[in-house]
Amino acid sequence: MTFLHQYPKAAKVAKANFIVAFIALAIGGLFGFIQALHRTDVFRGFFNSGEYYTLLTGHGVLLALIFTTFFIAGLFVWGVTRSLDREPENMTFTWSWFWLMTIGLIMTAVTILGGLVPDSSIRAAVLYTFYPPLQAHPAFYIGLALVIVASWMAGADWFWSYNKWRKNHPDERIPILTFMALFTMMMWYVCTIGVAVEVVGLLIPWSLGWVTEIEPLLPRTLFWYFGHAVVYFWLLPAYYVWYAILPKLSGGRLFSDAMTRIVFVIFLLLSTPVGYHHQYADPGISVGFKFYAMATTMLLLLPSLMTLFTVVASMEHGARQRGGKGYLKWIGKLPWDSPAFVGCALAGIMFAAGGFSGMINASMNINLLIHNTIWVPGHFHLTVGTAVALTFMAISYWLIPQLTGRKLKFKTLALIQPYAWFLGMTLMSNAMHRAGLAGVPRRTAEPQYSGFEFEPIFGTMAEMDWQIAIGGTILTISLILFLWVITASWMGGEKSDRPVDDYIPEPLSGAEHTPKILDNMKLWFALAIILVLLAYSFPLWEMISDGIFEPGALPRPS
Amino acid sequence: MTENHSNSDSDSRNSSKRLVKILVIVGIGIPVLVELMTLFNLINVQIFDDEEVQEQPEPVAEVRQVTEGDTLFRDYRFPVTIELLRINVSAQEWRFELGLSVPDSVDREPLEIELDSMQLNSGKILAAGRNRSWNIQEGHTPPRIQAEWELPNGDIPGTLYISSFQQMQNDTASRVQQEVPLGNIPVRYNRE
Amino acid sequence: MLIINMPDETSHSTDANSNSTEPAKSWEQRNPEIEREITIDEYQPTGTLTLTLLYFAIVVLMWIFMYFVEFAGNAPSIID
Amino acid sequence: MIVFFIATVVYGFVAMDLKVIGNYETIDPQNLSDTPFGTPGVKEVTKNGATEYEVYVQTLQFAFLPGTSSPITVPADTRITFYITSPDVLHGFDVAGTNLNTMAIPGQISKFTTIFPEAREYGIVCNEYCGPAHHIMEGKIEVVPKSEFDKSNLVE
Repeated sequence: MTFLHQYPKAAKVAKANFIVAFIALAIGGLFGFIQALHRTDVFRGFFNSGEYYTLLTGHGVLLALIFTTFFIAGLFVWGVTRSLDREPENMTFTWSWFWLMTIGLIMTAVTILGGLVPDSSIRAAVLYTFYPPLQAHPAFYIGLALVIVASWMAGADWFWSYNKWRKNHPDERIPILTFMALFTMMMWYVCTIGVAVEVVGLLIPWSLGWVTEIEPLLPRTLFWYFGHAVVYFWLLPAYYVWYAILPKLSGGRLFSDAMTRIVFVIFLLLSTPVGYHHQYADPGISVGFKFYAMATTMLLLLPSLMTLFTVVASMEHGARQRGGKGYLKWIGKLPWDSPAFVGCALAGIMFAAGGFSGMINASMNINLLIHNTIWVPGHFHLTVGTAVALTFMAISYWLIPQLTGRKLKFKTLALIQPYAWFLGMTLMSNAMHRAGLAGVPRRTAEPQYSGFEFEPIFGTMAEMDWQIAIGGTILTISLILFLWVITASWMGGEKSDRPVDDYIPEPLSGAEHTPKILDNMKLWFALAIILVLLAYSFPLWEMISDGIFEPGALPRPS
Repeated sequence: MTENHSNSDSDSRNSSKRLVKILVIVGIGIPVLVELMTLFNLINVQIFDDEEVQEQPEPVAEVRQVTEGDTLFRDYRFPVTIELLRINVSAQEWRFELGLSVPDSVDREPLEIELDSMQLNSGKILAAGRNRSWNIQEGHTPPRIQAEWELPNGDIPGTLYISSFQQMQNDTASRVQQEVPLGNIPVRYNRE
Repeated sequence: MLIINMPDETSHSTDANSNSTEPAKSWEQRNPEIEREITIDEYQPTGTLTLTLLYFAIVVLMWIFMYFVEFAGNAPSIID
Repeated sequence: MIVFFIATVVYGFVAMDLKVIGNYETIDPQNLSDTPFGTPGVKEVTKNGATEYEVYVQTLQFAFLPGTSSPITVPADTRITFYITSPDVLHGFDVAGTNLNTMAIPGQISKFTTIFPEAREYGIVCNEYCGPAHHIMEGKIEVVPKSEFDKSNLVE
């Protein structure tokens, strides 16, 4: 018996979410490949430099917002259903959030792709940060709003299941797979308030022409209120996999249930009041607020370092159970021939590296060295582009068989895929970081200027361009391998009652050793709100006290 | 893998072991090497090579690029001056504007100027299209020639091919073509 | 009590009538790739500690380099 | 470790003069002509008895004014205060290869002070996406030795 047979309704929902996620991944990945060749001047024949920004918007929105959100929805449907042992409460409701989210996605995608149609008036080349006064077609904003509202409904669905479960199990601890999902969603509720107010309250009326002027700093601030917490919305599901499934894939057990819960509580509390660290170079925000954001951001290192320890300790436990010895020799005993394990482990290593460049980004003044340079995409291709995306891909090798009842095909290709991703990403991101130190900007079609040349610390610009292009090509090959393996297994894999060993062993140190207060969701949610109010109420008031749309700027088409 | 209970013979087991070895060496070894080289180079350049002034290689002598105010057909009887060179961006359009002026002496002799084609930075060639030829004759002379092209959004002209049919010094009429490598073209947003 | 996938486990168990929340055999005992089971009391994550300290050392050294050499030596800077 | 990181940042901020910009003043982006940004360029001021310079820059789609069609010329080893704002959309003002890096936001004024240690040319890059020709938006700063600084190009 596998998940598909036990929970056929939930399996169908999870599969639908994964299909959308993988289509978004395929298109977004293709755009990324074209960009890698375009901006490095290796090949510019696909699109011209104006259309580059349409592709860039598509790459960002499809991967960072659509692929992640749909994959996370599928993953949580799987986890919540399984750990509570209940199908979703009401399938009409469940399918309605799925379809609402899909409609929103289609509206947004159509406005973006409209930019590639000659003479089209439907455009949305505003990048995934959509800073006004650059203005996109109203359907772009409405679609985004629908995606967010639908994701709220998805969260409500899981809380609904949890409440029903609680009635039958009044004294039990929240199962850890549900605990992590619910805390991630609470964090999501807190942080999406910002972008919802921005999109619904400011941008939709403005893009429809009901108001003409907009104050650019306010929406930008509201965006970043959401914009950094959203990275934790991507990251926490990766942590979810690392805590819940990776220990078992390594041959061991989760080291500590208590650590896991503490980490998720801290993320709920601190993810949102850090947004100003994206605005260190902005005028109109006092240094004091920037400093506060730096302090909270740095505190967020703590749960990530705790995760590093707990997850590595769980893997080490597995390695030692498999016969590993010594201080470091045990690493060789890990299952380096299992695609799901290798993907998660390499993603974790990349995250450790990305953590370092993240510390630079987060530190108020050194941030100016690399602010808005290609160092920043170099950083987040390590974190969201690998730690998250590679984990999602890897765990698909383990989840898809459970959801389809079919065995994985082409295991050799599946095994090559994460190694190829790791290699490609190292090459690409290494060169991006180095180019960023030389001052090469991000978000540009042609980083070559006529009046001056960049001076890299060592190496040459041409060499870095080639490294980015080669890395991007290897990544594309890896992506094709992934999509091929998944499609082939999904359509033609051998049917089996038990295509994978899907048993998850209990933690070494279980929930009985975990303080009960960690399960008190109301308490932590309230504290999270208070911290947000502390961080944001005063500066936001400062911005809107002279009028919400003042000082106003006129819209510019994208 | 744990789910793999197959009784695979030792051959395939060995070959899969070899594959993992290769993957680890290529997939993890090369990345580690790249990072170590980066670290070494960074520290080497910043800490040990501080006094060394990097000799910038002489830029390769570039073709002189033509900008506003420059003169075409300089060695001929009727030089043509570029008076306007800009790209106007508006809501849906990306419009290249070119303005040329000819000397007053054209009054006495006929002059023909033709814009042949244009190569964009993306590599595309735009043919001249309609109304790209001016016959400037005695009497009704526009002192200034203005032409506009609608370009694909985001593309910038790189080279202009322009020809002039004019009286040469020895009183024969002849067609001369000039290839004009365009330098920085200002791009401005234009609010209608 | 934390129950993860208990229905799956019991259904898979050879003893179908077993109602116990713990499987008859632990996961480790059923898994052919696992040589020995290690309990919480005998497990010392020394390797993890080694790796973590190594990582910390690298990060701190890189930080000092980035901050005081790359950044502070990159004048002009915003001084006011 | 976390404390150490924050401590280095504070040390750099306080002891090594590595600052970031803060809140200055707001401005009506549709009406810059009545402000000092109406005549953008380099101005001479006297502060605490010393000669300093102020530079008013507009960032627009797709040029720095001044900076793009003519370089911003300033003397070395002198305090220079930049005032930057945008009449249209968000832009970046990054002096390539240095720590001078700030956003230009319509309605806000970015103000920072710096000293250029040597006479040389610097490139200015717009590092925030500002429209379909974003990649051609560049400018130049020409730093000349203090003794050779020509004051005839200053604006009032």
